[in-house]
This record gives sequence, structure tokens and C-alpha cells, in this order.
Amino acid sequence: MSAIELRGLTKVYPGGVKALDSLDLAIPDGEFFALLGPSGCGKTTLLRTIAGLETATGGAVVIGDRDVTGLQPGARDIAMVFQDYALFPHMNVTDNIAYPLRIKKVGKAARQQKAAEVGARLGLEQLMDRRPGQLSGGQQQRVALARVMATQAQAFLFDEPLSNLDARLRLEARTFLKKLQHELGVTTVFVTHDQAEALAMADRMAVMESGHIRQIGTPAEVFQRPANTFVAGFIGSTPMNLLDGVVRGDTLEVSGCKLAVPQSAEGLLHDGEKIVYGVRPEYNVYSAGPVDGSLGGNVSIVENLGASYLVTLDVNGVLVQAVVPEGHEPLIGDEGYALPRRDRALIYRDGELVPA
Amino acid sequence: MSAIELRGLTKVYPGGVKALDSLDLAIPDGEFFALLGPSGCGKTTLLRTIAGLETATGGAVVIGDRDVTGLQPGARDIAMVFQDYALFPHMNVTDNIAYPLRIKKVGKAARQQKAAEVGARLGLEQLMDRRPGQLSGGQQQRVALARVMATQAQAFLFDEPLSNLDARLRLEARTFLKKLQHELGVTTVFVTHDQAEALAMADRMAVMESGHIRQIGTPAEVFQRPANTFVAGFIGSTPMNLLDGVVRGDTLEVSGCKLAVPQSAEGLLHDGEKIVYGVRPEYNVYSAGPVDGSLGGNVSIVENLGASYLVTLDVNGVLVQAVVPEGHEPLIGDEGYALPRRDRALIYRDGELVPA
Amino acid sequence: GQSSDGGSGDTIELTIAQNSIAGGKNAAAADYITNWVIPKFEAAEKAKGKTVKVKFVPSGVDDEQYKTKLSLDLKSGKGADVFDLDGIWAGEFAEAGYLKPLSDVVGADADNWDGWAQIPQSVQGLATYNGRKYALPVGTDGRVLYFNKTLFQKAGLPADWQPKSWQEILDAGDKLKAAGVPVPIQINAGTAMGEATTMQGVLPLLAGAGGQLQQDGKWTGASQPLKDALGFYEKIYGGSGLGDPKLQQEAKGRDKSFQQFAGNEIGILLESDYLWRGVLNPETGVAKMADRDQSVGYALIPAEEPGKGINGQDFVSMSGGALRAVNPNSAHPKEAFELAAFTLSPDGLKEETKNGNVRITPRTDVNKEILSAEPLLTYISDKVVPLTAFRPPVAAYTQVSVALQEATAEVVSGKTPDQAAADYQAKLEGIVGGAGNVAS
Amino acid sequence: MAQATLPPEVLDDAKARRYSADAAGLGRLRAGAFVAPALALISLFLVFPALWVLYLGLSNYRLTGAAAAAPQSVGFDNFVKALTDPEFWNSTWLTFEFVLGSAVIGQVVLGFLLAWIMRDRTGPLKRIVEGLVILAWILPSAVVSFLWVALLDRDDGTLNTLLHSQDFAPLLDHPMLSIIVFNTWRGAAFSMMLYGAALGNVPPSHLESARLAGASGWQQLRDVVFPHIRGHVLTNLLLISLWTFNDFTPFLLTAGGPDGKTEVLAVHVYQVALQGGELGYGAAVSTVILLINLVVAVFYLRLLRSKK
Amino acid sequence: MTRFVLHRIGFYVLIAVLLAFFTVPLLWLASAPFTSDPTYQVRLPDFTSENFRAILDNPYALGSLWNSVVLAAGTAVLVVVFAALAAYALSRVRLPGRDALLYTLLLLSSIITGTAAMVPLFQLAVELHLIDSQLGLILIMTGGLLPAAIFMMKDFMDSTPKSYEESARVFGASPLQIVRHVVVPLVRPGLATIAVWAVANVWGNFLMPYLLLSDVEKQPAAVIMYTLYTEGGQANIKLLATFGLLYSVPVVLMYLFVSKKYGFRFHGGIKR
Ligand SMILES: Nc1ncnc2c1ncn2[C@@H]1O[C@H](COP(=O)(O)OP(=O)(O)OP(=O)(O)O)[C@@H](O)[C@H]1O
Ligand SMILES: Nc1ncnc2c1ncn2[C@@H]1O[C@H](COP(=O)(O)OP(=O)(O)OP(=O)(O)O)[C@@H](O)[C@H]1O
Ligand SMILES: [Mg+2]
Ligand SMILES: [Mg+2]
Repeated sequence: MSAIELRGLTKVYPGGVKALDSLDLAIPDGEFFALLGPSGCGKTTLLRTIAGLETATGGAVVIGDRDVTGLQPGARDIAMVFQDYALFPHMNVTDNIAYPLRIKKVGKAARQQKAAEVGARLGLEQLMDRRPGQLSGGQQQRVALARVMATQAQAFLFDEPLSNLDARLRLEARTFLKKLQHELGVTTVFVTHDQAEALAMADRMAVMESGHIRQIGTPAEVFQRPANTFVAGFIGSTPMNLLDGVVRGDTLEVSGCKLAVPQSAEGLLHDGEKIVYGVRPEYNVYSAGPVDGSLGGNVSIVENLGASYLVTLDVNGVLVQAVVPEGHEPLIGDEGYALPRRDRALIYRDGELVPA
Repeated sequence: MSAIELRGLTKVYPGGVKALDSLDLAIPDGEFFALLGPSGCGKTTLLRTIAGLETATGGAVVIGDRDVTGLQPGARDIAMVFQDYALFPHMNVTDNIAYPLRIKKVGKAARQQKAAEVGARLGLEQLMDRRPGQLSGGQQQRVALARVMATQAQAFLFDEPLSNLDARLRLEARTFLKKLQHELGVTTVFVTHDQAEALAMADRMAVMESGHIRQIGTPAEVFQRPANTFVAGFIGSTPMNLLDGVVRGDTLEVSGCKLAVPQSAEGLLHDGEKIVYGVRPEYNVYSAGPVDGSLGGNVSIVENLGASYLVTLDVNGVLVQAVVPEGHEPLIGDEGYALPRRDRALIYRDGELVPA
Repeated sequence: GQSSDGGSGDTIELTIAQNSIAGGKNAAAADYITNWVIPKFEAAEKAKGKTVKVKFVPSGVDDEQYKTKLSLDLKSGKGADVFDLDGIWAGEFAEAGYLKPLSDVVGADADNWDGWAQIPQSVQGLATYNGRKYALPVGTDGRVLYFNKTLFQKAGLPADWQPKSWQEILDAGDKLKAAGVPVPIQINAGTAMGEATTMQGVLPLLAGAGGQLQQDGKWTGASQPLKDALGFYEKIYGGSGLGDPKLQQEAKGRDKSFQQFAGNEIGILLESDYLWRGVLNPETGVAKMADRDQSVGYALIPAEEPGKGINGQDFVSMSGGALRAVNPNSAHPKEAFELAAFTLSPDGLKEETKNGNVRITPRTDVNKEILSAEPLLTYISDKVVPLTAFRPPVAAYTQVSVALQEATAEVVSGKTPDQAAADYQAKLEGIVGGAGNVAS
Repeated sequence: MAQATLPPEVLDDAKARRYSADAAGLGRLRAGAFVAPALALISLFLVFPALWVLYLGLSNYRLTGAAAAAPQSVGFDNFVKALTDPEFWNSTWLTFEFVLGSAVIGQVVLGFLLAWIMRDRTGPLKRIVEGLVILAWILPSAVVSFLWVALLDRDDGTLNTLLHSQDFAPLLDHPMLSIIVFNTWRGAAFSMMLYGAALGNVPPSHLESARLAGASGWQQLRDVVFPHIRGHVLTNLLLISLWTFNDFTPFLLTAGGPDGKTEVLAVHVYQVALQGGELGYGAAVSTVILLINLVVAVFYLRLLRSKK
Repeated sequence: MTRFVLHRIGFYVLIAVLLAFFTVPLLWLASAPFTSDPTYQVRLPDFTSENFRAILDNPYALGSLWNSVVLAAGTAVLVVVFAALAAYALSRVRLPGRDALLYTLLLLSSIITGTAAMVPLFQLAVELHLIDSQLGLILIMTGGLLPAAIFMMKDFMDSTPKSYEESARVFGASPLQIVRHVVVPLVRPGLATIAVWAVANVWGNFLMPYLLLSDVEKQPAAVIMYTLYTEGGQANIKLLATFGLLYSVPVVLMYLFVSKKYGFRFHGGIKR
């Protein structure tokens, strides 16, 4: 169990793709850290560079208090779960779990016992003799976890371990994984491109974009105060409304409507300047009749979210979304008004949150 | 544009797997119909049998008013989008879109014009000369849609067309797709294993389990009143709490707590009978202090859902989940109480909803 | 050859190689070496106070492959101390240095061998190159015309048939044909039969027309005798129906000619004594003919016309034969020679030819005795060997032979003899190094 | 297997392309060590003798005779001789017919046909068909040549028996066709196995989309299958062309005859080198064959790279 | 529906024709060894065992089969091991000039199988004292087969997912361990295919064993098969057919074994 620190880490692939650009990051001991970002932003590369599967072009990787930058993956004392689990198809569950111990030259009896122990902990007792091909996705995932646990490594690295599961299994697995990490207390870096997963599981998280980290913080910080429009658009199960606007005195003009300046930006705006007004659909209060300071338009789409509805309004040609509790959902074509919560709405200037 | 009707459709694979078991289904003209179910329940088989890619073992497929059961796929006048899009990698976008027309012996100029037209409608103008390998997932998906649209088929069949997209793209795509179907008005059968997708997009939906349909209805019906515990456990972005209980006079005893009988089941229960008490986390009102008729316990997990939190309580060894608005989330270990809404809680007897 | 290096000081180890192998090709010869020669020779040497161990190196492959292997061995200074080779290879082996004159390798013993006195000059010639003896002759053979007496009787031909000219052969063929014999005459032709075409076909005919392959250091090109010989082919295969042109093209054509002869489908067949010994042999033949002795007749090969053969002969034949040589690299050439000579001792030859394995040995003294029970071999030994001819033992021969085969093939497939002869001459010039070495 | 959100081939493909770097951490040095044993054997027993052959081609080396004792360099005489020898050209032409007929057309087409009709079949029929085809491939050529002589024999051949024909002599009347059919029979297994694997890689959904569009069998082949397996087709073509080019087995059937009508280059070299003993000339002809092979290989590789 | 029926009929006719094409030539091998006086004609056999007795009387027949097994197995093992290692390295690490090297070797390997190479190979064997040594022959044949084997094997290696190896590597496995524990089991069908290919190649090879092995006790069946001819080069069909059958049985058994145990799978296509 150790902290992980990256100092000015750079990775340039042969061919010139700069996948990591002088990246600094410190993950304290025992933290569950999620890495989030769109496809191709360098998440996998970051993880693989920590693991030593890619050699860093520049910078250093420190695990615990060892600089491991030049070490072979096997010498770094970390464990990794791959997206496809990489369970050896020709070995049964016991052998798969015991494989790291076999490499460490643990005797056969000892390693089989350890495998049985870890397997039992993850509820795999009945499956120890099966091959991976005979397991369901969720079971495979647990075997991959068991194999990682058997190593007693300093840190765990997970590369989208849940994305191969179906939606239902994924939910179960994430609860399970979170609990397990909590119990073991091993520093964990978790890569995902599913923001809901990151929000639900992480102690802290980072949002990446093309080799850079755009924001680091707790899920709540990142969700409520995205530091820039990139993060704002990326986080949230429904994307944030990001609307172009102009400051007109103490109010804002956003697609033809007059809105109040959000609390967080009060006193920080100049008359006439162009800003982006951000509000999450969850923080848009919907009403069927006109309300002061709201965005009014016609309903163009209504989507069922389960216990609530996502309503899309066409506000003078700009689409604005609001979440409406069940029982209050409008029909398509109805008139509707979305009133942003002043305490939750945000202002972005040149793409950056005001105040930074 | 035509209705689709399945009568007693049965499909037994060589090897004996009964993937569809005497299934009846009627989809009216122009409907957007979603098929939902766990992996292996027969969704793909159903779609493929409609398409004629699998020959039915028994029963009939009627499209419009033609019985097409014995016809070749090419003669059924339907179009299908596959999970992997099945774009031909050696053809550019134009040729891919125009392929069905080429098979129908439409002249070169005519089909290129049609491809350009459809492509433009889907915003592919700039990409018409690229090969699929040079497109992002979302673009590929649009090309696949364009190819289907170019056919002017009677019905569209989609087999998990969104599951290859990353989470963010998926959201955009589903809005787009829904809108498109609405405009074209073509009868559409949409297979997915993501219940959120089904809820958000479908006019009506069916939930399948091992070759049978377990419930058909609008998304709201299926979400609010799942007909059986299978559907109840399957639908919803967080699974429904399904708790074993016993009827004690006019109250229920559920894991050591006394709960009121839900409105829907009032007067329908017998004293002493064993039931399953179902309530969605969204319909559990959480409070930090004790409340009458609530489920009390200690908080074991707290997951961030964005603007709300999913809190898992350990109620005498049974896990109960409740959704808590942001700002009110408890800490792990806190005491907490979940009060089910009487108008939303449900009772299942022998796995079936009461009243049926 | 070098095997003796490893032997203990006073044990002499020798190896002897042949293209024969127990249970396969020439099995009898292999058995003779292993079961008789080796024990007897070792005993004899022991009696002389020498410890000699002999090892037999069997082989059982095509002659070309045996030759290749032998050449490669000899070239790299290896190979058996005593080995057999086809007489026709003597010249090229000598030129390559694979063989040395016996007296150079062995010393005076070689010239003083008592066997020489028993070997006819013509057979000695097989082992002679540029006037020096390079090896011991192992035996010889001869070619005759076989005919099927049963078919002859049907065609009204005599059982003691002996044609005097080519025309008489053709006449007999006509009668056979008239009597419904499927293949009246089979004279090997074409490339598929390989050397059989040359030895049992074009060369005897060439000799019969008075021609020789090589004369006074020059090769014979498109000469009249060659054209005559090819003309004879034309008469048989050129539409007369006397022969079966297709058979000449088949890869296994010669096998088939044997089967057909044994099956009473061929009237006249030009072949060597091997046909009698190895093919039709009622006991061990590959195409057994139970009534061989009664129904197969044989006759000398006539010249084109009486007196028109080589050296003015009325009748002609061709012969070949194997040689047994001492490896110039042998560590023990004297003992090796003794071994070779031992295999050709009268006792040895008698032993070898026991049990129906009769062949014409090089020694007249032995032949008299062992051939008495074999009318055909006696006939060849007495009548054929004196008038027979041999192939030129030079390196270029193999290619010349192929050119001859090709010439016959051309005739069979319809070219005129003149044209085929001209093509032959052109090829010949290419093979032997220019027109200067060719006489037409 | 449980649900995989990505179909495996999509995943594999993307992975393979993106992380083609050194997955096992071999490093150049150790990679070198892994290649070393093979390379050592190859250098010693293949490259060295092969270069020697090239060298021999410049001499008048013979198996026997004076030229065996003291071979002399003759420069490019052997090549000039080969290139001016009509027999060589005849053989070259025959070899092209042979390769084109039996490999490029015969084995590729038959192998593909077999793979195609067996593609989604299981059970005894598939096993029997595949077993027989592979049997033809693994039986030793010495045995196989007998089988075909017995089949095509002019008198008692099985073919004549089956056709109730008399005197039908394929080996004499249609020798080239015979060895082409023979070699097709003999070698189809390799192509079948290769295409079998290749067809397994054609995503079924692509075929099905074509079917849904109403494409006929031939249209499916043309529009979906061939574009997908082009790489396999070319690998296969390259290997079997090379093998067929150097295949000596026809000799066992026809001995190059009748009248040299089946004397393909490999047989020609055999006759020149082994029967004629002209090793220098034989080596030169081998070198020319090598060059022709090179041209063929480059041609295929061009084809492979062209439409990429 | 009728179209469907016609389709079926067409399919089975095609299958029947193909089956006949591949079966008919084999009939002779099934009948001749059991016939008393076999010719090239396929006849109903009289099920004599005399031919087998005759071949068992041949002092070298059985031994040669064993020698063939030794040579084939030895070569196959070396080819598979060396080709696997080399193909693995070539597949995973971009060595400079890798592709050019592979193609060159592939081309050169075709010359080595020809007749022209026999002199260099023989001389080489003489210089290295590998004459009359089965090991020497195995090494020489391995050298000839390796390029094509590497070429085919590389396709197998290219198509195995790399995450298995990376995973083992993170656990600290050494490259050789990775090959042994992970790669070999994964590509086993490929190894089996190459092994069968190598065995079939060695099994039929006549010229090299004949030239390099003088001692008949060491010679393989391919050479002994050639001895079953007579002095004049006539085939002893009786023995040849029978020995041919015996000679074929081991390869067929090996194929059946391998295909049952590992299945056959080919990968192809040159990926870049
Ligand atoms: N082996 C490689 N060679 C060259 N470029 C590469 C390689 N691997 C990745 N890249 C590039 O580096 C960038 C970062 O890739 P990476 O795989 O780290 O992204 P990611 O965030 O994991 O994406 P995803 O969500 O799709 O897995 C991308 O532009 C990718 O194309
Ligand atoms: N070709 C086939 N042969 C035999 N069984 C099959 C075949 N295809 C599907 N099955 C079986 O039929 C059942 C239904 O499969 P189907 O593919 O329709 O499920 P699905 O609902 O689409 O699942 P998923 O969500 O995983 O795509 C499964 O048990 C499956 O194993
Ligand atoms: Mg990644
Ligand atoms: Mg499916």
C-alpha cells in the first residue's frame, strides 16, 4: 500500500502521438482514484506507464518512495486488471488466481491454498475448477480481481474493468468493487470512460483531455463545479446545458431570455462581455407556465429517466434540457419554462469557470 | 411502413437451445418498440427471425399484411442495423450507403445522388469519401443509419446499435435516433440490454427472459408497475429493493421493520402470507432520524449519482437502497431510515405483482 | 574407406557397397555378400593371419541416384573400400579421379590376378579405359529378340524363328497383326523408357545398320545408319499398327511391356537376358510366365541386311555389365582388392548363382558350369557375347543417350527420320562441344 | 460466455493495432536471442548452401568427368545457355501452366470452395470431407504417385473402369492437365485450411447485411468475403505458388514425359543435375527459378499493398 | 420452396462429386495390399495377409518406419520450437528489416528443396561430420523448413491478444516464462498445424536422407520404399502397395491424433 506520484510524466509514441504531456499527479496511499476522459485522451497510456508496460518518454513514476521509472513491470509491485481481464483461457480459475504466486516461486500447495482463500472471499468456491470460457462476465471479473488480490501488491490499476459487462451486472460489480477496495485499503487507480461509474466509485477523480488533466477533485466538486466547459460537458448523466450569453448590466441575456447572474459569479462580470451560461438539467426547475428569469420554449423531446423525465425545450432555436419529476412531464409541443437554480448555475469565461 | 406481427414464433437452434418459445407480439405501424432483457434471453434471435436470417422453427412472421415466414431476407423489405454496424471496410461512405441500391440495380448516378441526399440529412456531407476505418464510432453509426434509410424499407430492426459507443456519444446518439425515427415514422424494433436506453427511447417496450416476453407496456408502465419480480429487478437505473416480508394483520413485517401495506395491494393480502415487498430507491424517502413505518439501519455505502446519492442501508443484514438528494447525503456508518412511498411500493406474491 | 582409421591396430575394417539390398532390389546379390562372402573372406584372411572385418553397405535405388551418391562420396574422399558401378561410368569416374588404374591403387597384385585369364577380352574391355584396367568386371549380358511361340503358331510362324534382316521382322509383324495379336512388335522408344530405349532399341538397330556411336574419337551425327535405325522405328510406329506408339510414352511403359509380353499380347520384344531371368521367371519374376520355357523363343538380332552390321556382321547385339572397383582412397587397397577378387572367385560365383539366380558371370570357366542348365544364358554367352558391342564409356554418353531417346520419340510422334536425325545432330554438337567433334 | 459489449474481433483488432509494441517486454536483445537458434540453423543449412548454389551456377561443375575434378568458372555461360535453350523455355512455360493451373486456379479455387461450403457446418460430414482432403495432402508423395498411376492407367486404371472406357490415357493424351488435376488434389488441403480460418474472420454481420439488402451468393462473395480475405488469399497464393514452382512430384507420375510435355522446371533441374550430372548448369537454372520466384513474390506483395 | 430444394440437391451433388474426387484415388491403397496379385487395377481384394508377411520379411521395413518416426519427430520438434521462438520475437518486436528478411529466407528455402542444392548440402555435412548422422539430417531438414514455418507461425502469433502477455509481465514473469506459460498454450493449434506440416514434409523426403545416411539401419521409409524395385527398375507392386500402406498409416494416425487433440486452425494474411 503506497502512494503513487507522477512527476512531469510524458509519453510520446513512436509515430509522434503525444499521449501524455508533462503530467503531474499525486495519489495518496489508500485512495480510490478514478481517471475519466473521452476515448483517446490517454487514460490507458497513463495506467500502462505507471505499470511499466510503456516506457515513459520523460518524467518520473514514484510508487511508495521508490522511483520505479526505469524498472520492469514485474519489479514495480503493482497489479493490473485489464479491460478484457486477460484471464489465461487454458488455465482453470485456481491456476489463474495462483499464477502470480507461481511466478514468485511459491510452492504448489501454498499457492493453491492462497488461491482457494482469495477465491472464497470473492464467492468463487464453486467455480475454482472451471476455465474462464465457462464463466459469465461477472464471474470472470471476480476471478481477475482475485488474481490481483493474490499478489498483495502496493497498488491496483484497473483499466475499464466493467465496460465488458452488461448494464445490470455493471451496477452490481461497481458496488462490489468499491466495497472490496474499501476493505483492502489498497491505493487504486481506476480508468473508465463512464462518468457515472467514476462519480459513484471514486474518492477523487481526474478528468483528462488529450494528454492533460483538466480537473482533479472529489466527485461532488467535479460534478457541481466543473472547472471548464470541457469537464462541464463531460460529467453528468445528462450533459450540462452550456448556453452562449451576453452580460447586460446585472442580468444575462441567454438565447433571448433574461436570466439572473448565478450566485457564484456575482460581481465578477463586466457589462457586455460574452460568457457561457452553464446549468445542469437537474438544476433547471421546470414549470408549464411562464416564470421570471427562466428559459421558455416548446417541448421538443421527452425522455423517460425512470422516476423522472428529461425534457428538451427548444428555446429560440437553442436546445435546453431540464429534469422533470414523474407525474409532471409535459407532452411534446407543449410550452415550457426552465428556471435555473441560482446557487447551481455557473458562468464560464473563455471556457474557464468564473471564479476559477 | 407497416405493422409487424409475430404469431406463436418458436426458434430452436440445432443443438436444442429453445431461444424463442411460442412468442406472440404485435407492433403497430410507426411504433418505436424496444426489446429489453438480459444476455442470452433471445433478443437477437427474435430480431434475426423477423429479418429472416434465422428460419423460424414454428409460427409466423407477418409484415404489413404479407406472411413473410418463408421468404428470403432480401425479399422481406426490412432493414437492419447490426451491433457492429457491419459497414464494409473496403467501401467509402457513399458506396456503403448506396450498397442496397446497387443490389437493387439502381443506376450509378441515381444511387449516388440518393446516398448524398441521405448522407446530408445525417450530417455526413464532409465524410462521404472516407472509409469506415477513418470514422469515429458515432460517425460510423450514422453511416449505418444512412444505409438503412436509403433502402426505404417497411421496418427497421436495430440490434444494440449504441452499445459500441462511449457513454457520452451514446447519450447524443439516442436523442438523435429517437428524433429521426419520429420524423420518418418507420416501424422500428430496437434491441438493447440497457434499460435506461429502452426507457428513454421507446414508445412501448417488452422485457424478455429466456425466450418468453415477461411484460409489454409503455416505459412508464413497466418502470412503475413491473409485472413480476424479474422485471422489477431488471428495470431501473438502480435496481428495485425486493425484500422478503410477511403479512401481519394490516401491516407488513420486512426484515424486522413494520411497514404499511402499499396502496395498490390494500385489501388483497392474507394474514401470515409471505410476500416480496418492492420499492425503488427513488421512492424511498431517506431521513437521518427514526420515522414510523420505515426501514432503519446503518449506512454501508454511499454512491454519487450526480445531483443525488444512492445510499445503501444495512437493515438487520438486508441491504436497502434509497436515493438521497445532494446536500443530504449521510456518511458511511451513520444511522439512517428509508420510508417507502405507499403509492409507489409494490407487493409481489409468488413473483407476480399484486394485483396482477 | 576411412573406416579403418578408428579400428584397433591390427584389425582391418573394410566396407563393400552395391546397389543391392536384402528384401529389395537385387536381394540375391546382397544376400550373397552378407551370407557367403563376408564370413568366408574373413575366415580366409584369418587363416592368413590377418584380422579383417567387412561391412556391407546396401542400397536399393535408381542407378542415377546410386551414381550421384557414389560420386559425392568419392569426391569428398569417402565411400566404401570396394564398390560396384555400371561399366558405362568407368570413363567419367576415371576422369573425375574417382577411380584410378588398379595397378596404381593396388600394385602388381592387380595385374597378376588369376581371374583375368578366364575373362573374355570383350568383357575385360568393359573395365578398360584408355588402355588401362580400372576395375574388375562383374559380369555381362546381351540382347536378343524374344518372341511368343504361342502367338507365332497362331500366325503361322515357325517356333525356331530366326530373322535374317529387318524386313523379316516386319514381315513376321504383319503376320502377327493379321492373326490379331494386339502388339506385334515392341522395340523400346522414347524418353520414358530411359536407357532401355537406347540399349534395347536404338543402339542394337544402329549397330545392325553398321553404325557406331563414337568412332575414332568422333561422335556420329545424322549418318545413314542412324537414319536407317530411325526409319525402322517409323515402320513400326508410323501408322503401320505393328507397334503401340502410346506405350512408348508411358512413364511405366516398360513395366507394361513386360506385363503384356507375359500376358501373350506382344509378339516380338527386343530385350536383354534380364527379361528371362528377372521378369518372366516363373518363380521370382515380376511378371511371371509359368510356361516361359515352352512358349518363349529367342533369336539373334539381325543386321539390316546380312553383312550390313558393324564389322560386317550378320547379327548384332549390345552388352553392358557392372564393375567392382577399389576405392582409390581406401586405407587398405590390397585387402580391398583381395575382397573384390574373392567375390569373383569361381567358388564365389557358383555360390552366388545358386538357386536360380543364374546370370552370365565374367568367367568363362564358371559360365560353362552354371549356365548349362540355362539354355538362354548359354545362348547369349555362346552366341551373343562374341558379336556384341559396348557403349562408349565416356562422361558425355548419358546426355547422348538422352538425345537418342528423344530422336526415337520424335519419330514415334510422327516426325520423319531425317528430321529426327538432324535434330539429334544439333543436340549432339551441343553436348560434345561443337561440330568439330561430330562426324556425319 | 457472458455479455461482451464489444464483439471480440472489433476489440482484438483495435488492440492489435494500437499496442503492437513489445507486449512481453522482450527488448531487442532478447528478441535477438529468441530468433538466434532458428537463424543459426537457417544461416548454416540454408543461406550458406543457397549461396553456394548461386556460386556453382557460375561454374561448369559436373558430378563426374574431368569437370568434377577441376571445375572452372564459366561466368554467365550457364545462364546464357539456359536462356537460349528452347527446352528451358519450354519448361518455364510448362511451369507457368502448372502453377497457374494447379496452384493459382486449382488449389485456390477448390480450397476456397471446400472452405466455403464447409464454413458453418459441423458434424461427421465436415470431418469426413476435411479428413479426406487432408489425407491427400499428408500422404507421402511416393505413395500418392502410385495411387494416381493406378487411377489414370491406360489399361486397368480406375478411371477407365469407372468410365467404362477403353484406352483412355490421360497421362499420355493430356499429361499437363493430369498433373494439374493431380496437384490440385494433392494441395487443396492447405488452401482449404487457410481459407477456413480466413472465413472465420469474416464478420457474419457483414454477410447478413448483404443478404438483407438482397445480395445473391455471388454478390456476397464479391462484396463482402473477398475484400475481407484478400490478405489471406495473397499469403496463400505466395506460399502455394512457391511450393508448386519447386514441386518435383509430377516427375513420379510422368517422369517429365511424354516427350517433355510435363517437364516443369523442378523436373528439368532434376534431369539436368541428377540424370545429366551437370551440376553447374543445374545450379544456374535453379538460380533462374529463384529469380522467377522473386518476381512472383514481389508481384503478389505489390498486389497486397496496392489497394490498402 | 422449390428453389430451396434445388439448392439442397445441388449442394449434395457437389459434396458427392468432391468426395468422389478425393476418395477414388485412395481406393487402390485400400485394395492392393490385400490382393494376392496386385496390379494397377482396383479390384475387390481377397484379403490375403501374404503381402504383409512378405514385407515383414524385409529386414529393413519396420526399422525404417521407426527411423522415419525419429527423423520426422526430431525435425518437427526442432521446427516447432525454433519457429515458435523466432516467430514470437518477430511478431512482438520490430527488428529492422524483419519483413524483407522473412521473404528472402522464404525464397531461399525453395532453392534448398531442389536438386541443385544437394552438392553444397552434402559437402557441408561432410565438413561438419554430419554424414550418417540422423541428428545431422534433422538439423539440415530443420534449416530448410524453418523459414516457411516461421512465416506461417508469425500469423498465429500476430493474432493472439497481447493483454495476456502484458498481464503475466506485470506479475513479474520473464519472457521465457511468458512464452511457456501463456503463448504456447494459446497458439497450440498453430503449433500442431506446423508440426503436422513438418512431419508430412520429412516423411516424404527421399533424396536428402538417401544422400546423407549411408547406413541402411538409419535410413527412413522413404528410402526403403525405393528399394522395393527390381534390378531393372520394375516396381514390385505387391511389396510397394503393402509398404505404401504401412508407410502411410503413421502420418494418418498422427493427423488424427493431432486434429482430435488440438484441432486445426490456420491463420493467414499478412498484417502490418
Ligand atoms: N501503441 C501506440 N502507438 C501509437 N499511438 C498510440 C498507441 N497507443 C495509443 N496511442 C495513441 O495515444 C493516444 C492515447 O491513447 P490511449 O489508449 O491512452 O487512450 P484512452 O484514453 O485509453 O482511450 P480509450 O477510452 O479509447 O481506451 C491516442 O491518440 C492513441 O491513438
Ligand atoms: N447459432 C446458435 N446456435 C445455438 N444456440 C444459439 C445460437 N445463437 C444463439 N444461441 C442461443 O440462443 C439463446 C438466445 O441467444 P440470443 O443471441 O438471441 O440472445 P440475446 O438476448 O441477443 O443476448 P445478448 O444480449 O447477449 O446479445 C442463447 O442461449 C444463445 O446461447
Ligand atoms: Mg483505454
Ligand atoms: Mg444479442
